[in-house]
Amino acid sequence: MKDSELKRVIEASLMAADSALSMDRLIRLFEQDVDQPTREQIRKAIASLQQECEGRGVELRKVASGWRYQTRPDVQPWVARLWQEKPPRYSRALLETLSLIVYRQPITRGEIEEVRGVSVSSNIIKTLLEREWVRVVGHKEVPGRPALYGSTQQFLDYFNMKSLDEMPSLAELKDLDLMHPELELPRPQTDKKSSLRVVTASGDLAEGQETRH
Amino acid sequence: MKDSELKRVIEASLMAADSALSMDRLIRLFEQDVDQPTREQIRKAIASLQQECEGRGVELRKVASGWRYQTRPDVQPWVARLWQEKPPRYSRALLETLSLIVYRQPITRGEIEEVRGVSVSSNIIKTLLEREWVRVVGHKEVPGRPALYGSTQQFLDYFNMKSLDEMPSLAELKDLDLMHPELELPRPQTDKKSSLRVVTASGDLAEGQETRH
Amino acid sequence: MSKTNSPPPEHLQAELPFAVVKGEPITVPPEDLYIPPDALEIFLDAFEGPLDLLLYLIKRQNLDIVALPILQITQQYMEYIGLMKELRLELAAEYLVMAAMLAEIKSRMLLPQPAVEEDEKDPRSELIRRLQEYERFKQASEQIDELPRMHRDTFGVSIMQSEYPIERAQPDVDFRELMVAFQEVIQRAQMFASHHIQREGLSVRERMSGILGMLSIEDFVEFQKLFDVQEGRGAAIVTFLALLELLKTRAIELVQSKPFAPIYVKPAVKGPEEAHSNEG
Repeated sequence: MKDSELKRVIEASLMAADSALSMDRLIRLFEQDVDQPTREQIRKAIASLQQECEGRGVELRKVASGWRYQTRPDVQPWVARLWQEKPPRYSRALLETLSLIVYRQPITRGEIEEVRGVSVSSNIIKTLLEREWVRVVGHKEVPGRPALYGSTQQFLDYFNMKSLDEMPSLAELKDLDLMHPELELPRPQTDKKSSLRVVTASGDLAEGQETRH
Repeated sequence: MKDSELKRVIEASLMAADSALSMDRLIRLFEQDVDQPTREQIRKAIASLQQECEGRGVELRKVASGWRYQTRPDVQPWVARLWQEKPPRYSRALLETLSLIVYRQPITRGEIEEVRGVSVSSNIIKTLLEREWVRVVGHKEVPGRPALYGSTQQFLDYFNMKSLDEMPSLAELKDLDLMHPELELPRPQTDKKSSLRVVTASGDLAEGQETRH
Repeated sequence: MSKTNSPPPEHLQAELPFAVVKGEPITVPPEDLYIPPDALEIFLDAFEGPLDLLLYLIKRQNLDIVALPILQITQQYMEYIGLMKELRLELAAEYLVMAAMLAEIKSRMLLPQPAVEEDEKDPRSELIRRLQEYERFKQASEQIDELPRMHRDTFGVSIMQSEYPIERAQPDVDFRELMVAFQEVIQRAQMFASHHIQREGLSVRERMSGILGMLSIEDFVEFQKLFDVQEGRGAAIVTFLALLELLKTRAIELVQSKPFAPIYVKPAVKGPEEAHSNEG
């Protein structure tokens, strides 16, 4: 197959597919052919197609499970009007649970609850499993053998990432030991004074902010 | 909105939509904008997008309900493979019928039914004829002149044989299980019957096999 | 844009609870601490738990977590959960645990500390650690919410296929499957002795099919044409046996116009019912 032909087939396939196509899946499109393209040829065709998207309303992106065409974010306001219903919004509880699973995987429900300080509703876990953003990756060998959750390729696909490396980095945890001097216990006697001081200080600050607003 | 912007929005919308978009639908995408494009402008943008499809694997076509992108017919053989579901499996009845036609050819449907003890559905014969693994090689000169079936070259080709001589003899078949216990294939319907038989004959063996699986 | 139900931003920071500000004593509880019972549902939805509430209280005062002013925070916290308790006790359980923890820290801090125990941990440190940890993931969840997301910020392209006859895939058959099927049908029938099959030879049957196939095209084939010298003696015998077998089953006829004239093979004379038995 000529390179130009290959490009046409790959463009059409990626555009017609409902999901991202992996290299294996693309290779398989040609397995019945006499002269099968190599992975290198396919990769080159994709690179060329990506270039051709420059300046257009769609782009050819690589995500975790493969390549896919998608609309560019800047045309979103118009394209979104094609659909009546608004995209689903996710509750903070769900997003916090998700972020713990993503950053701390593998993690049990109990461990999530420990960090969040509240119980995690079964509905949240169910929703995340149904959306296939998380999955049970094993069981922790402690009494009760609770399920360990991890993130999935679909999660990465949905949030437009190739791998977990692309996740925004987690805020640094301040080292408490280093700040120990600041932590020094206020003596019972000085406590009142110090809180008063704080009150005074923050009172000023607050007012300052108030006017700034 | 500049013409180049308009083109980008229309391209992205047509590509993301689940169906063809009419002019009215396209116009409505912009109804919240300050400077709404005219129908003429939209028509021009579409014409320009159509031109850009030249030589590519997709085309922008006008159909009854509006415009839509679609794959070009000449790349369709590859694109269609994306949806090629795993072919269904043939029934045990079909395989038995095929094996009788191969080993006892030329054979009539009545003779197959006699051996199998059940009637052979017309569908099975039809499927085998369509697959071109068997063909009608003549008619038996008995009342009704039933068709005589035989195997074809395509059958030999499929199983990589030069001639039917390469088919194992029944004696070899008898040893099949003994020689290659690992070859044992799932036997959907008949399994129950045969395993029942085995259980009666030698319960121990059957149980041993059960646990091995 | 995507934050849902976030607590109100820190725009009400002027009021301070029960304290002396610049010499002026404040005796009225700040208004934003009072939550009308009707609003409690919203309140409960707004906070993701005791840690979230604490973080809010700290932020509202523009205080550093690390310098957690335990007395103030405890006081404010208690007022919140006091309200909560009245209406939705089961939901407030986690908040109550936190209240107990705050009370414990407070009481420990009020106790006189022997100066020697320098190493003793600040009773607040565990709480601070938890608050910081929670805050990290709270931030992370906000970041996740900001990530460009399918169906919201970007849409997958999925165009139609052109009309084109789709070739249906044919089932694959494993040769062994076929063998097993045959073996079983034979076993079931119990009427085929193994030697019978062996002696008959498949090649004879194959040739029978072949001859019939030829006759279905040509209808009239010269006897000699059925034998190919190149195939050797074995094949000739097979062909001959096949012909005899076909004659026996009256599938074919041999015709010869006179002695030593060429022999022709033709399909057996079609019966009168031919017209409606055309099965293939």
